[in-house]
Amino acid sequence: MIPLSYYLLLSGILFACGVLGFLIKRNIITIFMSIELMLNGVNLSFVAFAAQWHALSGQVFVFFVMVVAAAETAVGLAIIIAVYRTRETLNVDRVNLLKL
Amino acid sequence: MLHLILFLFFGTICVAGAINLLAQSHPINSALSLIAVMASLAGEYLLLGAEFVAAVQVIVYAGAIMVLFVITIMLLNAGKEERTKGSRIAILIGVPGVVTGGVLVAWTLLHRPDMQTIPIGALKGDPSDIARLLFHDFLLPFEVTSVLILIAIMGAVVLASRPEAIARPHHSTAGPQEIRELVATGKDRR
Amino acid sequence: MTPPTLNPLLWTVPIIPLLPLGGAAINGFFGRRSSKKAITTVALAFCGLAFFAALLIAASFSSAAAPYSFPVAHWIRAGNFQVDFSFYLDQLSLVMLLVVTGVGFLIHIYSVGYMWDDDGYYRFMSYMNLFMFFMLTLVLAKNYLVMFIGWEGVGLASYLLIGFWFTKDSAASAGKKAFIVNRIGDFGFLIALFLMIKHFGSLDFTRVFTAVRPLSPETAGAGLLTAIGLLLMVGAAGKSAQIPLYVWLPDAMEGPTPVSALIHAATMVTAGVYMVARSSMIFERAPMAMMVVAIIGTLTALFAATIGIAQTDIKKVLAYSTVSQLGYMFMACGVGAFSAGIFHLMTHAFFKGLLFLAAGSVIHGIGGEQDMRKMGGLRVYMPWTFLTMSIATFTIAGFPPLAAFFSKDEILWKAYSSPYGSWVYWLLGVITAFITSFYMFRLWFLTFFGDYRGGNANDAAHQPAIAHAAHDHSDHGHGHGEPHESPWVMLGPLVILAILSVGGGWVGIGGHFEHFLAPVFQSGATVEMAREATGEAAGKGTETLLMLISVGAAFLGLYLAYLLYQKRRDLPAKIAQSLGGLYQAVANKYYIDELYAVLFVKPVVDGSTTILWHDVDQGVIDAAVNDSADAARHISDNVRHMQSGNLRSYAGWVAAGGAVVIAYMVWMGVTH
Amino acid sequence: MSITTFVIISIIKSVVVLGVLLTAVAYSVWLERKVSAHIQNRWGPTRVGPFGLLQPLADGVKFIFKEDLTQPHVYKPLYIAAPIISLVFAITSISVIPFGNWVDIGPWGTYLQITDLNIGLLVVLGITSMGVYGVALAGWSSNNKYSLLGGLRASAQMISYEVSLGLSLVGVLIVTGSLSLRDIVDAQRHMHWNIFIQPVAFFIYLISAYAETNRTPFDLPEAESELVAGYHTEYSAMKFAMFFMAEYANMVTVACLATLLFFGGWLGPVLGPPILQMILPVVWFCLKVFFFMFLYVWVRWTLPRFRYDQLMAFGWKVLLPLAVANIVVTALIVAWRA
Repeated sequence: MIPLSYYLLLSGILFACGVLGFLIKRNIITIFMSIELMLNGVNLSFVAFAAQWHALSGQVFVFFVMVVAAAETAVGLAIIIAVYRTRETLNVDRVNLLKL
Repeated sequence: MLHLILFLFFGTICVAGAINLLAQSHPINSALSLIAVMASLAGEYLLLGAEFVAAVQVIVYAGAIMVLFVITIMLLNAGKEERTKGSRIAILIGVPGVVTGGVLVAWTLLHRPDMQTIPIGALKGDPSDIARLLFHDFLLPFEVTSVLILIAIMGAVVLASRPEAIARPHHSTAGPQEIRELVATGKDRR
Repeated sequence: MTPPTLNPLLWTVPIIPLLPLGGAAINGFFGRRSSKKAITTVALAFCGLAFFAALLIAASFSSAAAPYSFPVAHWIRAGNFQVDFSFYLDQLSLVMLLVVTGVGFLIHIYSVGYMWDDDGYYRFMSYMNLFMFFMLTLVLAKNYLVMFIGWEGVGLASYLLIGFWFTKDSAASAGKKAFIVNRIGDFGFLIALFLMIKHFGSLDFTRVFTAVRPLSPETAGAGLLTAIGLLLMVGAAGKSAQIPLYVWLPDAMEGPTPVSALIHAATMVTAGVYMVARSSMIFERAPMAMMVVAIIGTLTALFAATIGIAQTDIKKVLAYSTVSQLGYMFMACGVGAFSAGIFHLMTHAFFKGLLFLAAGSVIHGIGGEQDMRKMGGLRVYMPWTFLTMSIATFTIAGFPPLAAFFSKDEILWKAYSSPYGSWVYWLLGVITAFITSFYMFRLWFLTFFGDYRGGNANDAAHQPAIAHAAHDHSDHGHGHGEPHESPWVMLGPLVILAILSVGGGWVGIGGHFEHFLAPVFQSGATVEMAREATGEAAGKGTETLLMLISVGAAFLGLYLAYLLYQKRRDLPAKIAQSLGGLYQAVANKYYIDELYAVLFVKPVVDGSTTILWHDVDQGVIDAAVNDSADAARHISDNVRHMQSGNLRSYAGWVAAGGAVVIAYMVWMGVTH
Repeated sequence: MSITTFVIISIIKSVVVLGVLLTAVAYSVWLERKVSAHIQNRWGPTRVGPFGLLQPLADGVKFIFKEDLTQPHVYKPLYIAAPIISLVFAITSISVIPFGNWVDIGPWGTYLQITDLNIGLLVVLGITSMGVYGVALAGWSSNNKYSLLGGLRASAQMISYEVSLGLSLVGVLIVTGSLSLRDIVDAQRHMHWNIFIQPVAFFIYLISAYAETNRTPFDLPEAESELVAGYHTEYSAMKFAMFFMAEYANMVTVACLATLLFFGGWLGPVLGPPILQMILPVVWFCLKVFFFMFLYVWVRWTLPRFRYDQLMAFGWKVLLPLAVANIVVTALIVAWRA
């Protein structure tokens, strides 16, 4: 018997780590991984809340999140490959032409 | 008690993996630590009773998505990331923002009086029940996501296939060339 | 309220105003490309049709059934206040209808000849038709608001036509002057309308009058009615060029002569008189206002007449005489003799139109020259013009049995006899009559007698450029300044108007005209009674006496003019010398324009320039606009750097924003 | 039963199963060598022990005593971790495999299975899917173009065929309606083996399984003729042995899965005294698994190797549509029955 808030806290930590990764990492692929990390944190909170409210739909949502994550990964990685082909770098700081 | 121990066990792996993801400079290490995070998250799901979710988490996330990451890293032969000073804002504004937000959320969570405690395996995510939900109540979203997947596949194929592979020869050289010129004009910070 | 047994012909009334409008539209839109013949056909056809329709209506008009009303459309429906777009026909409107369409049609014909060589011919015709439309709307209106439309519309047409030769500064500024001065009058008129709406809840003539009828000078409503009356009089003074708003009319002579004839002599300027007469119900119950009207009319008549003495520009003389004649009409209205006023309005339309057309013919004949000192002896060159002009001159001077004799005499008699009148009005009126006949014969002698003083065209070189140009390459070939008779298309109207000027007054014999208009003017009855009361005592004797006196005044004027400008041509200069300052004052129109310039124009202009333009517009409004634009540019110049193209910077902003949102939510959760 | 006995029994079961599995792995190597020799008309190992039965021991000793070379240019942590990952996941997947029915040992009784999860099948799939990392990381970390190519091929091929493998199982799941391997087996009583009900699914599963385990004709990752030895080119001695064992352990797992899903697991004629009744199911199970192992070897020495593009084309353009069609047909039939 542990309070639900622990799970939520864990998910929050994971999410925060994801955001931090987004902020401090330079490698596009790593940044993309941090996005996945955020998604996982959200999934955990989904499942936790499902346990709290005894609503299985919370777990079903996780599947949708996973599907979206998979699709996003496929497209995102393809984009990364295309970017690498054109810019020959994976460093986001060097991929900054889209500005005023 | 057992619950708390297991939770802490998996939780520590999770947090350690997440932090390692940030700490590691080589993407492949980050990827592996992320895999560790996902595997231990599957353990958390098991603790919450969502066994099916846990299995799918392992199969889809750890087994498929992360493999894609690893393959990409191997394909592009990504090396250690270079420590460029690209953005002060991210450090000066973003990080404090994240920290404050996280602290606030943690404070609220810990100071909530009516936060109930849950037993181990609180809600049994039986595959058949989930299937019933998924194919009865959430049928339309399910179909929509399937369409989404299809579109994503096509998009990925189009994007990743080499320009000359797609029948657009005039498109093959122009784009990269001019971008290289832009790079050559010293637009990028070094 | 239209009886079913209404003569079908009367249903053409709503059509009448639309006819000139159609002509104006066609000429205005397609005139530029169509031939002058086509333009002429259209303009004359629509205008003539209107006149024809007016004649038919007059034929089928029965005083028994009058007044008729013709609802056209709902216009404003706001709660219990409603204004409909509807027309109204009674004896008064009928008279106005006939005058406007008739004289207007003649002047249209005339202007075909006069304006033929002008480049803006189609423009001119279109404007004229437009004016006809608005004037007819004015006279046929069933309520004050529709009347106001016509009122403003004729103002617009007048502005367009005065400034017709807009490349000439004087013309353009004259147009502006007329417009602005009229705005002052409209200001009064509008406030009067608001007062009516507030207190009578309607603008419809019948409703307002039924609401006014029970009121009497003794009752509390008097103050209100006085106020309304005075405000209406302000409007009328503006439109009809009465003191103190007459200053625009002389300048309006910058327009082509047909315009002066149609708008500034025959029709538009009389709109004020018409409006006052139409509002007789209100004025009768506001004796104060009546007195003001009478005084203003009398003073204007005398004042303008004196100015007329010293003018050398032929059209200016006629303009001031117009002002003075309008003063007569207001005098009539002021003493409650509305029918007399309208009578004089009609005859004035005839002879003053004739005068202007004749003057125009003269100007046309000698190549655009307007200065009488450069004329003279023209009777040999242009006999027809001389003939008609003479008739007009004798008419306005008030020689029996010409038209103006009857109308002016009527007015003078009413001014003397009516309960509202007094012998002062009569005396000033007679003096004015004397001066009128003097300056008119002065004009007559200067123009047609003696020998031609107007050298050749080179002397006329300083004349209005456009008019000059318009006449230079005309086929009449008077480039060498040889005076010549005008074409018949111009002389025809002159002759017709001359006939009218002679016979137009006879309808007034025995008070037929007055009886015809009686149902419109309740005062008709009262004045009848007044005549029974006072008149019988004085009896025919007094009337004839007064009549003889005024005729004598006319003859005196004639003799004096003959003496000064025919026999002893050296005298005027001497007199001017001896009079000195006075003469200068009169010659310069008593410096009224300069006075106004100092009193009103200059302050307004300076204030607008310094305060409104430099301080308010440039200092506040423009500054605000420009500064805000600059601020936007500077801010965005700085904010622009947020879009560094660096993904992580964006993520940083997003994270910060998320933190703010979380903080807000937590705070809300804590406080609530 | 109390927690302690549960723990004790679990430990015993794990140890036994591990020992059995490793032995099976070792002797499947011996089996392969024998069979391939006989297919090629040779004798195969004969010296060490009767029929060379002790050959696996000799191999093990040899592996242990070989020098363990570690090239300087490899990325060390992953280079070392890779074989361990492969072996661990390969062996772990056996933990949910039931290889016998309920047995009574004195006062206690237990299922012949380390643990029975009602999502056992998914667990197996998940663990095997994790196995790909071993190969991929090995190929990448040993900084060698052959290894890299092998690793890329391996991972791509495994992912591709994992899809059709999973889909082929869906048909079975629709029929049996459970994810627990035990239930699946119980659903196949009275010779209602899924091989008869889901033949298409079976063949798809078999082919995908070969690809999953990188066996001929899908052994592209270690194609000797092209990529020296593929992802384990740089490995030697025990590390190499780990890959080796992992491969055969995977083969065993897949064989067990095939047995359980399509051939009725331990079901078979049971007769005789109780002790025999306890043994026989295990015997049946082992026989069926042995058949599959033999099939593996047989196929390996019979069929030639695919070309890589053919491999991918086959996986995506033939197997996947087939599996989907199979699912649709099965679902329709079940719905029609119900």
